[in-house]
Amino acid sequence: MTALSRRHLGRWTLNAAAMLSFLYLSIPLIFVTWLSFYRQEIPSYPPEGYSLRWYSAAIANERFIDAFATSAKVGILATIIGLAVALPAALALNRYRFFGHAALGNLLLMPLIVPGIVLGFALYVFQVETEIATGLPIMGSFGGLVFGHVLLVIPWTVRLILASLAGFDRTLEEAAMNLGAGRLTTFRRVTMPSILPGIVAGALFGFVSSFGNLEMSLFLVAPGETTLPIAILQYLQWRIDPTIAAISVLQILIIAVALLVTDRFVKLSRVV
Amino acid sequence: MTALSRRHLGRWTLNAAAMLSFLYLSIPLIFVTWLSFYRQEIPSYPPEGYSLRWYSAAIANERFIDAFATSAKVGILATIIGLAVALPAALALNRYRFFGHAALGNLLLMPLIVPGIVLGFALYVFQVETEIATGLPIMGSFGGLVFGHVLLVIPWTVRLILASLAGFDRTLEEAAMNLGAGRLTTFRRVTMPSILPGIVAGALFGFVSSFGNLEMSLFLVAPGETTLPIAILQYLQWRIDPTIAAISVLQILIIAVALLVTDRFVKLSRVV
Amino acid sequence: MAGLQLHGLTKRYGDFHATQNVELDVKEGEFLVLLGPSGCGKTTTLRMIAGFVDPTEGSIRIGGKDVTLLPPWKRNTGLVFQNYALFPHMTVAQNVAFGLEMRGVPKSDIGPKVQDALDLVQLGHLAGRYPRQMSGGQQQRVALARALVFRPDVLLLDEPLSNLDAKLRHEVRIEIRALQQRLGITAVMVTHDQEEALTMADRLVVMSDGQVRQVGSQRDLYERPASRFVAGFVGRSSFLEGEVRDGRFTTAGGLTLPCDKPMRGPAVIALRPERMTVAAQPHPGSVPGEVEFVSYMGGLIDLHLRLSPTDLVVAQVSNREGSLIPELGDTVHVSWPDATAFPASDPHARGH
Amino acid sequence: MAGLQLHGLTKRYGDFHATQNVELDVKEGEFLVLLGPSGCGKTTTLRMIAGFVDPTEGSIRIGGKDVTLLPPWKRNTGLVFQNYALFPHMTVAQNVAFGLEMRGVPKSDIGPKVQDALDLVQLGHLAGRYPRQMSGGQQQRVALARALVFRPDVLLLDEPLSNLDAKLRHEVRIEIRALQQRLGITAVMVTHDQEEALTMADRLVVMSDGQVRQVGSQRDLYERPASRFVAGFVGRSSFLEGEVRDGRFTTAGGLTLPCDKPMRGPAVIALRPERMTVAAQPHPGSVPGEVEFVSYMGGLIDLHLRLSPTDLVVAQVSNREGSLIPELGDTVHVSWPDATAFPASDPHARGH
Repeated sequence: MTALSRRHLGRWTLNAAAMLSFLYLSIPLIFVTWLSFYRQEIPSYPPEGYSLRWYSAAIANERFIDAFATSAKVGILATIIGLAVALPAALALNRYRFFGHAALGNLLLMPLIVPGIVLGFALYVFQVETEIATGLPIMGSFGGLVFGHVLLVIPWTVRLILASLAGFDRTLEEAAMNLGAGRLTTFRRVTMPSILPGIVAGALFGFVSSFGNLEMSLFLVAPGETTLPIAILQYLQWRIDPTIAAISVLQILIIAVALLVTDRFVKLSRVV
Repeated sequence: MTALSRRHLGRWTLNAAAMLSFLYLSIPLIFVTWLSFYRQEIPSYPPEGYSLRWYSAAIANERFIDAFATSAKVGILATIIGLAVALPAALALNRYRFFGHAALGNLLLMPLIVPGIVLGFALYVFQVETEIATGLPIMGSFGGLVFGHVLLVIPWTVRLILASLAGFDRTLEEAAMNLGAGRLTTFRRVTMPSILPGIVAGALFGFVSSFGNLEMSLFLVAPGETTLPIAILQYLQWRIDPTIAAISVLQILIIAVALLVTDRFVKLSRVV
Repeated sequence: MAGLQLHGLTKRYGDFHATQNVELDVKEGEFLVLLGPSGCGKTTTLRMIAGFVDPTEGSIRIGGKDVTLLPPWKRNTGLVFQNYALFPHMTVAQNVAFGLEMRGVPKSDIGPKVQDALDLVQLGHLAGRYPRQMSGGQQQRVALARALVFRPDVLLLDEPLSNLDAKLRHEVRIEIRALQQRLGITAVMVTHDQEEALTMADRLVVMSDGQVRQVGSQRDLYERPASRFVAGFVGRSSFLEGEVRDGRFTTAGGLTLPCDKPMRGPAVIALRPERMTVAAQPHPGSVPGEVEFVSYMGGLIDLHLRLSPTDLVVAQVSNREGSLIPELGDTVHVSWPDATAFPASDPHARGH
Repeated sequence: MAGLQLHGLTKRYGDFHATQNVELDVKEGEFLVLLGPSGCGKTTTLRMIAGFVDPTEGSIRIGGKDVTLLPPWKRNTGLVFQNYALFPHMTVAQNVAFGLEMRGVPKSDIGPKVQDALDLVQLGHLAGRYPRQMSGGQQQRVALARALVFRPDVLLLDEPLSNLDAKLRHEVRIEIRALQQRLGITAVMVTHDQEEALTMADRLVVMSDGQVRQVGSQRDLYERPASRFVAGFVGRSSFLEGEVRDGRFTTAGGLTLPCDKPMRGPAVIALRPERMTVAAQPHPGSVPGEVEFVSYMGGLIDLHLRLSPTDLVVAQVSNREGSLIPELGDTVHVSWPDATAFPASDPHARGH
């Protein structure tokens, strides 16, 4: 075997592994998409034919529409509050060393690391105790739900803003000040445009992780009001038909479009 | 106001924001820990006294012990399989440009982006259809559960190995070859030690996200066998007492220790 | 355009003095260069002038006005950064316009002023480009245009050439110098590259350990270095170490030279390679030496000459037709005009 | 130790020739330097010798043995990388031992050999350090020790000094050269820095656009540049552009000089700044010029002289006592010895 063919062998082995993981990751998406176009109700093989009826069923289902609206509202509010906290926090973490600096850095990984059910239960306990202690109606309130979801948004936003701050050259701020810009103008005209990719990506990922969250919402929603993941779970307890597949495909599509649009303005691969 | 005091004002505002987000993130952890030491059964305020009884109850509960063992087994197996696929895939992604390169990059974000319930349902559909088509007993099998969890591990491992490969200077490989090392020796002696941080961090995060997963397991576990998150959910449907708080604290402690130990050898902040 | 005065400028970080009692008076239209090794305090001094570092003590006056307590954006200085620090999300024209916008110049005036500034650095045709689409040399010129467009009182240059390759560096330093002279602007440059400093400055300030060691023209520093440190840092020097006693200088290697300096005890003699005379035959005042290394540098040749087991000097000879080009191992005879002798104890002690 | 022969070495990437038909014969113990601007193919050539790039055509022989098809680890070359490429997770001693381990040297022999190699570069006392704990200059020496410890047939140096600061670069190049001469090892170095190349090489190879333009000693390249490109790239040159007709050279600016070269038509004359004679008074063959820029460089002064509206030359004069130091705006008279003239059409055309 020559040096050349040996080099090619290594290349093919590695590429095959990449393709395998590609397949692995896309298989569930392929199958759920396939099922959503089935004509029959029972997921059997081979399918009896194809139709769009489950998409109509999904869109016509008022419970799903309401749940979708609730999830979107919670996600947007949580993202806005999360950004308002995360932006100055990320700036502080990037610029100053203070007491608890390292602890905060580790805490940022917490919602990625602590099992969702533990996090949900912990938040539930906090809200119960606060309600008992203060007498305020927190449990099952919309505000309580949003408060919980902010917890999911903060780590994404802080981490992604931090990542773009790490690539930001602070002499640019000095240049702006030297040219006559005060602190706020400098932030608005120079710092902000440079870290916008991180802010956008953080908001996007924060929103998506709030939107898709099941475990925390399970503990915090009021009996009447449900988020989309809970609505899906409830539907599945009752019956399994391709409606859920159609709902899933729609969600994946919306998220994918959001990702692609964001990626046009902000190279996600640079910050995530 | 002088320039100096103005500078300090900005600094204090930012640090206060950082402290606020610190508090925000740690509040649930503080409350769940507090509850776990309550003497009484009902989470009321103020507590009647403190004891370790719920820790004894948690450790004595055989369902939790079994579920813990199942979660650990699934997590370890999924991590090993995930690493075996991810390492060559990451090398291929880092070194070669091929058809589908960008698609694979985006697909890696999928399990972070697609709501867990959608992912679980999609996997469920895949396994049902495969079982119908092949007649093999896949649904509810241990193998089927591990297969699903590998999906959670791959993105973490590939992404973190990719991150450490990005910081790896490939001229080091050329130096090794120039000094007489063949391809495999070069990988073992030079490449591997340099990307070990990414491998360890990827395995850790992959394992943890498998260990804490609820949504996917909900669809895939057999009726008799449960993972820890499912056991917790089932327990909570029956009664709410501080046992779950104790279980939660134990889990958080185990994960925190794993993080700190890993951090001693591998600076997580560099790769995550 | 204005003069610049630094008075007793000191910056302390805990026990560490970044600069210590720096006194400088830069005249209107003068090009002053701060020269020194890294960590000598030259950059801290520049950053205090720009307002990024608050002095612990002392004052800064620009055009007669005390600016010590003003924030950077209220001082009218134009700073060219080492890495250029161009705003990546703005075009070249927007970068240059930034300083004018901040000064509230009417929109209709900004366009022509930006164009003039870009024409000045010969980049008028690239106004619409983004910095990343330009070469290092072009970015450097944009940074210069951006710092000049609003007619700053003082132009500050922080190692402005260190990111350019050698060939370009030669060209750009001539361009910057010519531009500064044409505009008659007061300029302060920081550099660790003595060739750059010597080429560009009206007057040089040599610093080390936060202190000003010597201020003067190129000729002052080269002909009359104030201390052994300056002799070694500005221009090249070979040093012979030994002792002065009874009008003679004796090195550890046994070399004995006449020395009529008013000093005694351990001393160091500094020799300039370009001032050495090398000949094949002994001549008045010459010392024999063996050629240890020959380094051909275009029109000039460096000879490393071993005068005794411990005494090594470098002599530069020109490579013209007919000049002597010794080979490795040859013995040659070298002499030099009156050289400065410094006390050996302190690198900053005054020489004779 | 062994010689190295490159025969018709060509590397094509699609339509692009990274190197084209490179022929070189490096003698045993010779220090050969490949010099050229970036992208000229010098690094590709070095990487083909080391085995990291497969040549499209041609062959490489080391010590008489054809190694063209061998992978890098089966060629006995020692490569010093531009960024040093020290293994960060190994100590200095482990780094240096790596090449010996790979060659199956018994464990008991490795220790002493590593120590010898580190002593050679004066780092014997730092064997236990990690690369990140060392300065750039020290890392550079470790890289050298690592490449030399297993007695390679050829030492390859890829811009080994480009990450060091100017002062250190001067020292290290003398050290490397001395070490190479002491060990008598065959060496090939790549650089874009002509001063470095001129100081270190036994023989130089000037490349551009993947082709060898001239091979020769420092003196060959300086005195007899083969083309306008070489005259501009090796040493400094001022160029006068014009036309040769009837034994006269006339520039666009109206300057007329005698020219007895056997050529006609558009031509370029290359002048070395160090070969110019500058005087206050007219002298035989002299041309008047106005001093446009004076650049003081220690013992030497560069004068930019405007001979006509379009003709500018640089003359270097020495700054000794008694020499003429003109001021800006003075008119001086400059002459030069017989200069080489090149056809204007092609920068690689042979001159006369």
